[in-house]
Amino acid sequence: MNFDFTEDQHEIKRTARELLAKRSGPEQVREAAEGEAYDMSLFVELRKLGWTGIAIDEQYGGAGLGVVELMILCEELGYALAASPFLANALGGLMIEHAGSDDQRAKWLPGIASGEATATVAFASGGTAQVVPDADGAAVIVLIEGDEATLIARDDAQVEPLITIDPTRRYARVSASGGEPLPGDVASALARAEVALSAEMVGIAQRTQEMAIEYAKERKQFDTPIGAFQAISHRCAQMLFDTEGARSATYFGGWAADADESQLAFAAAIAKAAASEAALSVTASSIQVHGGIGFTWEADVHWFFKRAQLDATMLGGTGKQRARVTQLTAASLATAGAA
Amino acid sequence: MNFDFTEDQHEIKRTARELLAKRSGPEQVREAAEGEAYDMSLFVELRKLGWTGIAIDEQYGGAGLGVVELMILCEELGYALAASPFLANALGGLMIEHAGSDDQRAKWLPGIASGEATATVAFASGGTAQVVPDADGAAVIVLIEGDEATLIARDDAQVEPLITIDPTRRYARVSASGGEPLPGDVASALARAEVALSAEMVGIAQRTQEMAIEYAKERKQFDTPIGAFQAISHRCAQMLFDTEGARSATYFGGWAADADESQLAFAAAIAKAAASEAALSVTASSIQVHGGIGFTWEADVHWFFKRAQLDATMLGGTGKQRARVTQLTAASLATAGAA
Amino acid sequence: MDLTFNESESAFRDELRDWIKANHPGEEPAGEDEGYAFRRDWQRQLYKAGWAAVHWPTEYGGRDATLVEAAIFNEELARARAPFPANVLGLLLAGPTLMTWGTDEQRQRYLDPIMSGDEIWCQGFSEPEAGSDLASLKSKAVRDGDDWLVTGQKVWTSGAQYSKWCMLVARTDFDAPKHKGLTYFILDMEQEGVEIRPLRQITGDSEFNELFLENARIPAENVVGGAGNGWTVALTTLMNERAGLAFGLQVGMTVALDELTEQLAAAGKLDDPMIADELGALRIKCEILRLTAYRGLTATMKYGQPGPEGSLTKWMWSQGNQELMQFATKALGPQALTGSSTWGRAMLRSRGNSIEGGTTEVLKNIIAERVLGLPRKK
Amino acid sequence: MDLTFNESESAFRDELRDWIKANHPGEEPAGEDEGYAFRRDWQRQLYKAGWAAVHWPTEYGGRDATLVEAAIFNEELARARAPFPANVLGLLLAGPTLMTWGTDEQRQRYLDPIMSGDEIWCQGFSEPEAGSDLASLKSKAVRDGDDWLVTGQKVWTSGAQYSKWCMLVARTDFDAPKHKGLTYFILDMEQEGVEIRPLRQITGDSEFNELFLENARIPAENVVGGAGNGWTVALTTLMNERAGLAFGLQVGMTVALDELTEQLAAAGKLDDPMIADELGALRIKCEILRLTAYRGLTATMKYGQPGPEGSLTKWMWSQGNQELMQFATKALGPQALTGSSTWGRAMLRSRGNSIEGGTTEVLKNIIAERVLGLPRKK
Repeated sequence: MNFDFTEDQHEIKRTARELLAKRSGPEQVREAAEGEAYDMSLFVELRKLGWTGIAIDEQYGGAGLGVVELMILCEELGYALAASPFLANALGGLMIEHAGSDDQRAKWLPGIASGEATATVAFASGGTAQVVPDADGAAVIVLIEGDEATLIARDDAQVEPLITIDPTRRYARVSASGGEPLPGDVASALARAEVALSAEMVGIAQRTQEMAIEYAKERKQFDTPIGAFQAISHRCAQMLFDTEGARSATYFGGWAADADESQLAFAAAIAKAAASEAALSVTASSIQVHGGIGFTWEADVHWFFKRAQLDATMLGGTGKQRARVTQLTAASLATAGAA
Repeated sequence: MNFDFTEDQHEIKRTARELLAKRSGPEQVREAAEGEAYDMSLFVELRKLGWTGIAIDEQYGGAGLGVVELMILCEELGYALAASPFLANALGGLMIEHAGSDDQRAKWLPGIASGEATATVAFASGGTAQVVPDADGAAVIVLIEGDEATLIARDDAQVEPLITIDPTRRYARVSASGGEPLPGDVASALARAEVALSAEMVGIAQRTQEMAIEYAKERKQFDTPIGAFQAISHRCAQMLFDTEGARSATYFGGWAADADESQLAFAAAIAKAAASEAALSVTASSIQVHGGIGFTWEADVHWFFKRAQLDATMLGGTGKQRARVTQLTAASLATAGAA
Repeated sequence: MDLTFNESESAFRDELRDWIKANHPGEEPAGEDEGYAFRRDWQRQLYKAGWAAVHWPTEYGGRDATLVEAAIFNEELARARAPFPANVLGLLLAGPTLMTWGTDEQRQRYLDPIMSGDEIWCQGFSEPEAGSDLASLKSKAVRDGDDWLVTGQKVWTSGAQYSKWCMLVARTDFDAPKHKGLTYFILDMEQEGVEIRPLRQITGDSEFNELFLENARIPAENVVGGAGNGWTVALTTLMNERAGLAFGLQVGMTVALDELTEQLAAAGKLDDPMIADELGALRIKCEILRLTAYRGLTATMKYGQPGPEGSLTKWMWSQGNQELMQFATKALGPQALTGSSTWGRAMLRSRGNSIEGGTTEVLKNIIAERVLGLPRKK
Repeated sequence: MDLTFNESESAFRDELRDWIKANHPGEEPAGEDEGYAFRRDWQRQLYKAGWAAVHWPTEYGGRDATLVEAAIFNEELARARAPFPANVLGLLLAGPTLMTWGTDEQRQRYLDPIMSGDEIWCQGFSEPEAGSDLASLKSKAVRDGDDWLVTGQKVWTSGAQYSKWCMLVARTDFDAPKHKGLTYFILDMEQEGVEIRPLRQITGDSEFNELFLENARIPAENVVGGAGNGWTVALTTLMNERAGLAFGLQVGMTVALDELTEQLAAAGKLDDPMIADELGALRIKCEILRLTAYRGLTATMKYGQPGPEGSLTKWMWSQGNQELMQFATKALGPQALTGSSTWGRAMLRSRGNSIEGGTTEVLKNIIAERVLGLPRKK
């Protein structure tokens, strides 16, 4: 039992934190958001560092590391609120690597690993996915409908760029008919994607928690730092509670993806539910701690709040995850009882 | 528009508060609870004062006042946590008066009004109601199953007294087959009963809120009255929020019962939902404010907490009420849209 | 207890309803300036028909409406989806404050243009360093002959760019304790010493502004309620803010919830028990807000002040409205967060509800100390 | 990262599991005294097989178990529904405190009887006036020749009626500041100056007692960690309380949640989407508690202390367990509140979770100040 990263994994985390502090600081995020366009040189840098292929098999040009390493990067990218198509590409890559055929892998994974021909994934209904991250710039789009997933080349899909409340990321509506089914285990590929997405939300929660605490130490009202008032300090403690809980669940998901497939469905469901709720509540709470300032465009906390809103809806909301958790535990208790 | 009691109604409230402070103080409640038996002299006194018949038509020996006056008494009885079969009798009386036939009314209401032959009511499933207040001492029991209500003479029912976590009231399991259907408008009679029950819970919330505030002013920790800490003072503010909200809804229900039947179903549903939630949360919160003391048998707050638990489940829980509120509003919006 | 409107209240409502029907200006045009001009025209129309300031005494051109009638006014406007008058701060705050504290000359001079919308008012209370702690404000006014010269910075000044006058509180005595030494002024916005910068919110809109004052000049006769009495006068304004605005906000929440219910019904989502449950919970909160607001009105009319429930409506509204908007964007699906929906922006806007007009934390302090009598924080 | 047990952990678990299977004492008898005697016998059985104090160093008769193995011990006991040993406070608190602060003579004298259950220990920290504010305790100890004489009152002393020894903190220096001037004693409970009165809880049970001390005599050699050092020594006990108990509690919550899920499944209620939803939410909280507890163990083993997550488990557990019990009584219907069900009583008991062992309010203060570095309340 060792619920901690390896030294190599810690090193990945440190490196990512340092790099992103320089390359995706508040000014850069703001510039991308206000310009409603990515700083593509950042993405190029991530590609060159091999981040885009971190969890992709070496035979396809990836680094061959696991979901845990990908999760570490996603958390740091969320912490930095990096404006890039990294996450969507990673999620699409997980779908194709873990549910695709050999041919599909061979065709698409090299581009995903290098970041030169990116992927994305979304839930669809009747062939249409309403809000898909980074679909317009993608080479390949995976649409999940019910238990099936379909792979669609960008050119075979209708992609209609959208304005959303989250200008730190590009979104589009995607419609397609046809496409190739992914023949493999869609559920387990999706679970990996949920874990990576959860990690981004853990990073978002962590960062906005830190912003709130920092502000609460500095801002004075009634001649006292507001962090000395329990209304504020207990709210900050609640942020820690939510963030750390989501982190525990997400890391469990990462581990299960790499080491114990039998627990993956359960772990991914609790990760997605906990991380969504944490990101939503911590970002909202952080705005409240910032008071009037937090409600202004000039403060940075709203970008995180907005990203959290979109992330939480991606790949199914909390309600779906809770129902799934109950199903899975009831089944496992019934099995244990029968044994 | 006048959202306040009449002078007569205020007078009923004042009288009830004063009388119950003397006749149902903390010691008397404790004695009844620990002895698991009512102080029947209290009930006799309430009967003599005509409280049992307050909302029953004069032709049956009642005072012929409305649900508002009954509600006022129920709130005060909840505030005092009076140990008596008053509430169950009143709820049963509302069912028979508003959904019974003339014969049923003539047969049962005089005994209910005088308190000499009391009634009760509960939800049943397959002819059995699991937890019925004051069934053992009742003369007549109304069982509601689906949209139907059946009237059963005590002697025709199997009544099995129960121990519950609330020793301030007597409960029993009731089974019966047959009985006479109540031919009238069961839903609107039930709505009146829900309002009266809600009023008891408003009284419970009010009293435990006051207990918490009083304790928070006196108890010192870290050389400061604990009520000066926001963790406590904001919790007390939340109690006011919950209690006053439940009161607004319950009074609306009382008014609708007496003056505007068209709003009664809606008003009763919000009253029951809000009063249940308020009673549950305020009593739990009051225990927390009292700290270790609040967890002891010697403090009085737990009697209220326990009563609230049983009250909240009576006549259907919050989930049912919320669903009903949505149904009713959707229907009324559809009608308004069509008009 | 009578939760229906009495005869005169009904008559008031019917007359108003008929008038709005006949005079409804249609939908507000896009664009901030266009919208403002539209609401200003609408106010002029209300003014001509005697509807602009129903809650004002007849001697000042109002209808001497009761609190209930004033509530009806807001309800009817909201239900008809008619705009609110442009000079809302003048009508609800500046006017009543001048009626209480102003000189005869001030009333004579300012009230009618407030009502007609000829002169718009804004409010200069908050400062960057004095948010919840209003009494610690730092803007200073010094005497210069018969005038005062004010220097400092204000924030959250809505409508400043359209305003002729500002209700300004500044420090005039630096030796007095915090709450003393403040003075309430009427500041002419049309002068060199006043600079207005729009303050962008997280929605991208700029409802508010920052105000930079540098030796802005105020003649001595523009002091309201006497020098050094600014804290007390400002409290009058704030009390009016809480009482007057709550009712309109409640109606706004009802209208939004009705709309959401209709949209979910149309999408066939009311059969989902989880959605029906959450929607029911929100409806209950919304009704409780409405009922509690009416209880507060009755108490104020009968006893001169609201009961404990009166302190709760702002909090009920801000919490309920935030939950409503968060639920709406969840229940309607991610499309609600796109530009083709108004819900996403409304949800963002709602984050300000628990901050603007007194943070929920400060409201709870006030309730704990003034309503519940708990000891003051040390 | 490896969330499975490694080879030696697995071996530990398998050996323990086999042993419990072979030696399970069956169901605990009704009646408080009977139950206690039963758990004391069970402890003797564990002791003889070397399982009583797995987390103690081998030199004191333990197995030098790692934190993970100690967690496994609690998990396996709970999963097998075997009782916990009677002398839990001796094993988890008194023993480790003596190992850190005790003299060689004290360790020699006290540790083995703690492990065997021959001598039961209780804890005398809390006082009626000093609940969350432990440092303000008023019990006083004065010198009387070579002895100390203690007078005062303690509360929340569980197991006092069965105890030979009490970990007692009393004030020995009245001129020193609040946190100084306390001394940690080993008090012999079998003497005239000690009176025990059962303290009844809202469940009707008496898990706890009040302790009335009047010139209770303590020989000087029974001071632990030196006179005036009581606050520091007591913190060791409290740290052990938080770390040691959290794991057992987490397992208890899982067991209860499994039971509830099975009962609801048997009643066909899992098809109700509302119930499935709330049950899922509770399971998520329960799993997060388990995972966070393990994260804390790993951090403690690797870095000597838990990370920020280590401060959260008591809070997570108390909140989760209260929600679980409230939900259980709601979902199972009113029968769950009757004497024929154990859920009603468990729900009542759970109200104490957010108070015992540090109120949630105090925990949040500690987190805010020590973990987040926020300024201390004034």
